Amino acid sequence: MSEDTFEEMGQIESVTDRMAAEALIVDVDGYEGPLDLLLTLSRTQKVDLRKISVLQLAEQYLAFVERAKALRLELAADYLVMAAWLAFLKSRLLLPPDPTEEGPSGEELAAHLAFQLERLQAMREASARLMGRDQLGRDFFARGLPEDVTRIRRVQYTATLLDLMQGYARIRTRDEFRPYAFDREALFTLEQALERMRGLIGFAGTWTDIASYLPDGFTADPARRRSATASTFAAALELTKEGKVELRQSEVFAPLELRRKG
Amino acid sequence: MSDDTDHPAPQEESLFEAPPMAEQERMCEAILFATAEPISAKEIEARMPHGCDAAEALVHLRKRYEGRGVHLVKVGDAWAMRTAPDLGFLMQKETVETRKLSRAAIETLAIIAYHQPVTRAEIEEIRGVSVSRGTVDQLLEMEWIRFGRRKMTPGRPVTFVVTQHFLDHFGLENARDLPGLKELRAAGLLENRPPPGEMPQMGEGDEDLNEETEEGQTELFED
Amino acid sequence: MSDDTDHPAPQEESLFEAPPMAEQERMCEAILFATAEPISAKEIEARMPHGCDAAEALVHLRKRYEGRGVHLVKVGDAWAMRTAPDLGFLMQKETVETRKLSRAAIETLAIIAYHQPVTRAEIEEIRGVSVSRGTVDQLLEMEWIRFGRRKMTPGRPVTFVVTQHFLDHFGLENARDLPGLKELRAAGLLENRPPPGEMPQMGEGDEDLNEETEEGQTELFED
Repeated sequence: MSEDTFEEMGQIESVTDRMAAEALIVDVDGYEGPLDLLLTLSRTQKVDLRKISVLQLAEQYLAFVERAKALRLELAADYLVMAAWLAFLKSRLLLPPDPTEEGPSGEELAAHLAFQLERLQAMREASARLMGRDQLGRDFFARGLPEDVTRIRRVQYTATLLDLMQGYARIRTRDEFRPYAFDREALFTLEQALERMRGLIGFAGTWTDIASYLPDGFTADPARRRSATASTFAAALELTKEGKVELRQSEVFAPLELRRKG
Repeated sequence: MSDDTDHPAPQEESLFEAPPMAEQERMCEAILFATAEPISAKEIEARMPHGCDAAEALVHLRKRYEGRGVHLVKVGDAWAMRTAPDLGFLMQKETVETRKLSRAAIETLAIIAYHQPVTRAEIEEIRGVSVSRGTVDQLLEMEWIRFGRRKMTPGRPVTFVVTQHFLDHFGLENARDLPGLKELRAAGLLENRPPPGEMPQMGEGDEDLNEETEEGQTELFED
Repeated sequence: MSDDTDHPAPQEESLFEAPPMAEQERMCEAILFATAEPISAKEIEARMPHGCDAAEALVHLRKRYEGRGVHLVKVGDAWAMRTAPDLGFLMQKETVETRKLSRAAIETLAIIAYHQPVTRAEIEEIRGVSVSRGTVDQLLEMEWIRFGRRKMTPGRPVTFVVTQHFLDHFGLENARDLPGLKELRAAGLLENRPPPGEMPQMGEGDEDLNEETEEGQTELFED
């Protein structure tokens, strides 16, 4: 019925044109940005994208934006940015080049826009070709009945000669065997220092030399004193970091002084 | 017992000679039939007896399946058995309904495939719009794309590349086999031409997103 | 649609001639490969173009796969492709995990090595605890120990000795090469300081040794 009407009117051409024009406006949200819109508009020129008239395209785009405005359609900001830029490009293309002006010429800008459109078009075609390929699970298929690979875990036990000798020594010395280690008697560990200082800082209301925090028995022997000093210093830094104490030093190599905070 | 260890390796090798090539071919065939996912020659060889040459056996096997209902295809550096594409019409029952990809996702995928390794900014420059996070996530989730190396440009942006899974899905042996790749390259359409000054930059809105994804991804990079 | 039922079959057959048998074989092959379950000849035929004879094609296909890595097998009245049974070993992936021997096993082994030939009762006496059967079995299984001669004592108990395999593993020519305790200490490998209060059992030779090590350590420490 409706087909008949069209034929009778003999105006198919103008109807489709009109519908296309409306579609452009109504579907403004259907465009994926100004470049997509430009590409669609370029099709009306019906020429190779390499020979496209960017000037004509700019005019088409600006006309489109005008129409959209007339219809009070909300246009996203990037469409308006593109419109402004195309207006600028149009003026550059129309006016004779100004030799004093810096930056790329209107022709260069137009050429790049044409390149962008051609590249986008090429990617669209490529994606169509890609999706048109035979696809796994649609045109060709993987094994429907895969077999599981059973994993066999074999445990292999091992030991070294040292294990063996240590094992024997352990028995012969009734379990009191330890691998070689440093004598730790001359050591005052960080943990020990922290524990000791945590107990003492409660009394440190005034600035006190951290040397006074060395434990008894760790001051005479140089090795022991060195270890205790290092640990106490590290512990003082740790407590400072925790915000429990303050540290100060009046000059290089002067005694470090510590005070309870707050 | 003690004899074995006293003698050097050569004797051991002769004791365990590699099976004849026809037998190696059978073994590859069995392994490939058993697995649905592509499997590398190296992995196949690891499961075969000592001294086997999976790569050679696979060449023979591929030939044997030429023109058959099932083919041996190469997917990246892996191999898989797949039904011949011309027989797809018999398989309606096996067809798995794939999620319909949006136009944005398809285009993004194509751009990654043809321009890889490509940054998000480059994809946006080509499409002229910002790439939504969901699109990239969807492609990552489908395992069609993955993160590639960071680009040695300011900000060291991450790049995207297509996966073996992608190649498998589209029946490509190699990303170089993408349809029309040569022509596009010859036409200069795969070049990354910077826009001359004073051009509006496309799809800039996603700076924060880039930063977000950048963290924690380093581990994903090979090398 | 309605046309089909109006016209008799003969005409239809001439319109849609069945594909050649080789092609039918290909079709069966692809269907069998892709289906997740065994499938009957009837079902296969239902998916093939009109006029095909799946039963015959399957006979050809079965023959084609004879002796291959994959067989066409009949499962009830359905068909399926299966890897050849003799290649089942390829469907296994063996991983070897190395673990340290338990302390009990090491000690038992050490006693056997140092005291061989030694009976279970003697091992227990030296260790001060009973030796579990599992420990001995494990060492036997590893072929690090074996049964020696029976002891000429009441009950004629079996003894254990270490094997050649054991010597090989530990790089020893002879069990007598095992270093004695003194040597171990002299080599500085062992420290021998018991925790306080457990000195009584110590051998005499240990005292001076302690002093020795102590001196050495102090030096090290001061630098």
